Amino acid sequence: MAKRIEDLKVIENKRLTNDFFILKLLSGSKLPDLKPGQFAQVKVEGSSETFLRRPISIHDVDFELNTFKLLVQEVGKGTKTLSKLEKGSLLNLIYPLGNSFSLPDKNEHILLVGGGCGVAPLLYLGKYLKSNGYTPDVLLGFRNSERILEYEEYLKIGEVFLTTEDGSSGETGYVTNHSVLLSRRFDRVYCCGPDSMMKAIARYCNKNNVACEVSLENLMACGIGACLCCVVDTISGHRCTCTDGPVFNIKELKW
Amino acid sequence: MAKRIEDLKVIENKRLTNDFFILKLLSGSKLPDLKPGQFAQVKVEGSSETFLRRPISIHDVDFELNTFKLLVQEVGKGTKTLSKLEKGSLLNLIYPLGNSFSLPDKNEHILLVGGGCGVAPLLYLGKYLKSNGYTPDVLLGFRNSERILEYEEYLKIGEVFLTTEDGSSGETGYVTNHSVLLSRRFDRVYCCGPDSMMKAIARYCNKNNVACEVSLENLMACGIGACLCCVVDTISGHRCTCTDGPVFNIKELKW
Amino acid sequence: MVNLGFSIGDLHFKNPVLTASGTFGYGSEFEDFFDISKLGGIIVKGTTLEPREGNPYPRMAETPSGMLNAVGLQNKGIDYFEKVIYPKISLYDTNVLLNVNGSCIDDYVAISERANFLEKIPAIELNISCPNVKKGGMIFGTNLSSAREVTRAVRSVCKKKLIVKLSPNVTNIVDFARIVEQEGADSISLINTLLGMSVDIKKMKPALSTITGGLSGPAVKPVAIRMVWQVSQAVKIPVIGIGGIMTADDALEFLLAGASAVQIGTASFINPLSSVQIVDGIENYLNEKGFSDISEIVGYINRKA
Amino acid sequence: MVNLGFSIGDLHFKNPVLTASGTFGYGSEFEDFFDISKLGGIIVKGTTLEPREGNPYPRMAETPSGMLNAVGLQNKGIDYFEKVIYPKISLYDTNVLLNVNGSCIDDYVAISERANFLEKIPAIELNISCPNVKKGGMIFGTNLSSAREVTRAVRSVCKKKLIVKLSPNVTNIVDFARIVEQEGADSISLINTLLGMSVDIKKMKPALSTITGGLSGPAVKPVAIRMVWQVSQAVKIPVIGIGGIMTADDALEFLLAGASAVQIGTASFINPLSSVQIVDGIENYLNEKGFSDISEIVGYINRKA
Ligand SMILES: Cc1cc2nc3c(=O)[nH]c(=O)nc-3n(C[C@H](O)[C@H](O)[C@H](O)COP(=O)(O)OP(=O)(O)OC[C@H]3O[C@@H](n4cnc5c(N)ncnc54)[C@H](O)[C@@H]3O)c2cc1C
Ligand SMILES: Cc1cc2nc3c(=O)[nH]c(=O)nc-3n(C[C@H](O)[C@H](O)[C@H](O)COP(=O)(O)OP(=O)(O)OC[C@H]3O[C@@H](n4cnc5c(N)ncnc54)[C@H](O)[C@@H]3O)c2cc1C
Ligand SMILES: Cc1cc2nc3c(=O)[nH]c(=O)nc-3n(C[C@H](O)[C@H](O)[C@H](O)COP(=O)(O)O)c2cc1C
Ligand SMILES: Cc1cc2nc3c(=O)[nH]c(=O)nc-3n(C[C@H](O)[C@H](O)[C@H](O)COP(=O)(O)O)c2cc1C
Ligand code: FES
Ligand code: FES
Repeated sequence: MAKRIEDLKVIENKRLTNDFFILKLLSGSKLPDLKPGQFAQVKVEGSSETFLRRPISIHDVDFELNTFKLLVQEVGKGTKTLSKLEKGSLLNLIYPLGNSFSLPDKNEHILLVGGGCGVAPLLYLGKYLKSNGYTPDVLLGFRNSERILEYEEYLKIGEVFLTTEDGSSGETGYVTNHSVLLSRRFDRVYCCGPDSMMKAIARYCNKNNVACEVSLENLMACGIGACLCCVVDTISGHRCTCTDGPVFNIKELKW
Repeated sequence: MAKRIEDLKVIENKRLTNDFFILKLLSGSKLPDLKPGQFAQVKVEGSSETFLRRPISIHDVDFELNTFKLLVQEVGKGTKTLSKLEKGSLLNLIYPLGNSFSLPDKNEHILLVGGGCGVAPLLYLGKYLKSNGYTPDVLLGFRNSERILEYEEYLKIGEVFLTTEDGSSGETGYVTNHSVLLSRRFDRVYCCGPDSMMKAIARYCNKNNVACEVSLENLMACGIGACLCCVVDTISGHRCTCTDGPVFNIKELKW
Repeated sequence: MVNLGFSIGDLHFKNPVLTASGTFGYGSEFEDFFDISKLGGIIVKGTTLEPREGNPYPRMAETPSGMLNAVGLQNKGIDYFEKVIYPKISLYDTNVLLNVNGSCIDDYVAISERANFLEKIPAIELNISCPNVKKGGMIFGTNLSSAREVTRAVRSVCKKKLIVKLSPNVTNIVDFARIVEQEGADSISLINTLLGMSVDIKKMKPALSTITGGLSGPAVKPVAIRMVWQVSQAVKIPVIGIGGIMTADDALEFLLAGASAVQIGTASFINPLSSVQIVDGIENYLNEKGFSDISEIVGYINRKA
Repeated sequence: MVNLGFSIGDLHFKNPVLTASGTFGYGSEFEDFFDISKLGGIIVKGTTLEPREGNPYPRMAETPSGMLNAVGLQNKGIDYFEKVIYPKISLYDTNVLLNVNGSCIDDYVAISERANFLEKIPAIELNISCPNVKKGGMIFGTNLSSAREVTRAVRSVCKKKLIVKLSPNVTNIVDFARIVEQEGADSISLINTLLGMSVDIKKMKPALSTITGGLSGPAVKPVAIRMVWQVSQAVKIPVIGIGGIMTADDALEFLLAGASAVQIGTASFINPLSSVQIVDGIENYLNEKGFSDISEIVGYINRKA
């Protein structure tokens, strides 16, 4: 699908938690064919400290209304500026970028695993799978109950399992400690979250011979394969997270 | 008077013409003793292209309400960002800076001459003179009648004479062409405007032996005498516009 | 209609805006955004004889008005270029230039010889200024006799136009410019990146895997303009200005200072359209100022001095 | 309580934050904003034997994340300094350092001798890196034998601690650092400004009266950190880092890279409080990270390498 550069209108800026918010964007024209796992390069205007664009995943899409959402965690200067965007203002995006999660085989039992801001690409993926006839299980991990993101949305996709580090909701610990990983057998896992979490899930999948794709984060300058800054070590050498990824099969990664 | 660095609240942002606007600022504490001719160094936030502060004159002061105004012309990146400031936002200023116009002797006949954004410091000066018992004449020059700034305000100070370059209001031409310069005899002229205008007025004053002070603009980095970037050539060598000025007696200048 | 064209010897460019090596991929990355053929030229990724993996991640750090990179010439080598890239890229209706790199003089010579066979490549840019490789690169560009040797060796085999790309990490850039001109370079491009560094204070370690990297973007623009101004007065061959050009206004600063053309680098990451917008912006400026030929403004600031 | 102090030989500074010469006037300009004595030290304006008018206006241009200046050492000379400035400035409860400048070695020597009599000035900073004067300045700082000569000559008369301030406009900064260390410098400060240039495209002429000027501000920070890192590993004397430091985070990058102290320059123009806020910020960082002495983080990034 052709990449485009476009000023989108912010039609909603909703605070979810202390540090997470959702931007809902409206395109002036028909949306391109956005696939789950893809991302946008977001220009942060009016911030003297952010020179480069910021990569943010497509969180949810409404093709009828030509809107989509970004779920953003406020971690630094750029995301802070984004958090202050007012309704009606314009946001310049280059999108859609990157590859996407590959579709499962028929009848596969699927698990989506997300942690923290890693849940961002999973909502759209889940809805996409659902609309293609799958009913994935969803396993989400957060630090504590106050940091749980969009629980209700995930309930629409399938059964949702929770962990919190402090045990304030769901099972206590990390996602990899959740009992569902032992009690059920999955054919395929899609995972996005902190590196440590993805690596732990990858170990689980390798051990149990489960197909697994992860969505990587990486420092990016261009987001379109031009700068070669965003490489990840794969069995076939350095590959670009922005074009060969962000979704990688764990078998390709040197983890 | 001690300089201070302060976040002031924008309580009004009023567009006057296509490219001029007025910011009204509220201080959280008692205003310092602001003198006519002084200026502030304004920090332009959220503009990746303005690194340094921007010097802007004190345009009008209300000591009772602890407010003062800046009259700003949108000429570039910084002033453009300022023009978009919303009511309620904060603006960081270092002020008051610079010297001020010197008070006239008793019974002197005074003329204020301003052109374009050079009218900025003259309003406060006029009001100040008025409250000290003077009734200065005011001569203002603009490109055309649509660019006339705050005419009513100046009427409160004294008699107002106008020139426009295209003759759409007042006499046609530059301020130096105005007949009042021939028909009346002034003891003292205060002038602020484009360099070419101030130089022409200086010639008139020198020729007619009229005391004259001008307020200079200059590129400034610090505004407090620390960088020595803002020099002007005077008979006693390089002097700083920000501390020895911005007001200079034309006799000091090498014009 | 103003004339935007410029030439290196008998090689004509339709306008003075090229894209800088390593920042524009092979052009195809930008095809979705605009018609590449509108550019004066594109300079492809730094290419070496053998495929290279480049440096370990992290290779990038954002800095005030700029970025550091330590890509380290990752590329698939000249064979791959010839087989896979060249057929596609030679379809563009603009000048496609090869940026050649090596660890030693023999490498540079070998790859330049290979370039001779690539009919649609009218010129090569000799990169003696890459700060991100352990061998070669900037070492050639920061030592006068090495710069002379490598230019001479490549010139003796190269049948294309030869542009030499200089490193700004030197005391006297003019010395380097004069030497490569003496050795037969047809044009000089500058600047490559400034050697810089950034520290991650949270992790308490260097931001880049290689510790130091190359600084690019608007931050370096004043240094680049200064060097272009110095060099363009010292040599007779055309100078191509590079460094922090984001807008037509930036490009015009370089042209007025003496550059015959410019290259757009980091800007393409932030605004993929910047190069083509700069072409238009330069044309507008010439129209507004009443010039009919781009050459009238090249080095303009020196004319009245 | 963490210890923020550092020393050059037996000269103690209460904290590692000094203000850079030419950017802090004589301190009095900042008295309205905070208590100057809270700083580790202040380095006064570049001073010469004779009064100087500096360069013609315009002397300043804003650049992306930085500025160019071409002040050219305007100052009222050492006599005036001694009579008018010194009595006031020696009342500050912090180290006040003199930044000494000259057109030739004799000048540097003469002014250093004069400084010997100024009891309250514990150290001088030898500026061999001013890019804005026709004679002297950067010429000494970009030529190894001149750098050696002037350092040797000044060292032979100077009874104060001697800090030599290096120019970044060189191919190999380490060579200069080693030479001034050999010649007896007690400390090295770097960087002075990068030589840069800007063009006013509306007026079609250089933005500065001197055409080129000195680039400072955040734009130069990556180059400065890189040089501090290189130099601090090559010499044994303390290195003072300068260049684009706006916040405590910036200062910490320099300290982690190997600087024993830092100087705050251009930042004071934008935020007059920056220097004193940086003192607090460094203290907070040490507390958060659990260090008790600033020396524990100096050059930290090299320890694990
Ligand atoms: C393909 C992709 C998709 C992403 N999707 C999302 C998303 O949907 N929602 C979301 O909140 N975040 C997402 N991120 C991460 C997001 O890009 C960073 O959090 C953001 O760039 C930080 O910008 P900042 O200016 O706020 O932080 P900065 O001030 O630049 O940095 C703050 C901290 O964030 C780290 N950081 C900066 N950039 C990145 C980056 N590109 N990747 C990882 N860490 C970084 C820095 O090292 C630093 O520690 C994604 C990243 C990638 C590569
Ligand atoms: C003491 C003093 C008082 C001033 N008072 C006022 C005032 O009350 N109202 C007002 O509108 N303006 C005033 N100015 C001018 C104002 O500072 C500039 O217009 C402003 O800094 C331009 O900023 P910018 O980012 O919009 O323009 P830029 O994008 O920086 O530049 C646009 C154009 O303005 C010119 N310019 C930039 N800075 C200055 C400067 N400091 N002085 C003169 N020209 C400059 C540039 O050369 C350029 O041509 C004053 C200047 C001084 C020195
Ligand atoms: C990510 C990146 C990769 C680069 N790779 C190369 C290269 O392979 N060969 C080369 O000659 N220059 C390379 N450069 C330098 C650029 O071509 C250019 O000289 C430099 O970035 C300054 O221009 P800019 O500020 O417009 O980016 C690279 C620069 C960047 C940022
Ligand atoms: C306006 C100005 C004047 C300066 N004058 C001097 C000087 O007289 N002597 C000197 O050694 N350095 C001088 N410098 C250089 C600074 O001390 C400092 O080395 C440089 O600005 C880099 O630091 P910064 O980026 O924090 O400003 C001057 C810098 C500026 C901006
Ligand atoms: S971010 Fe530039 S290649 Fe991936
Ligand atoms: S602006 Fe710095 S001394 Fe006047």
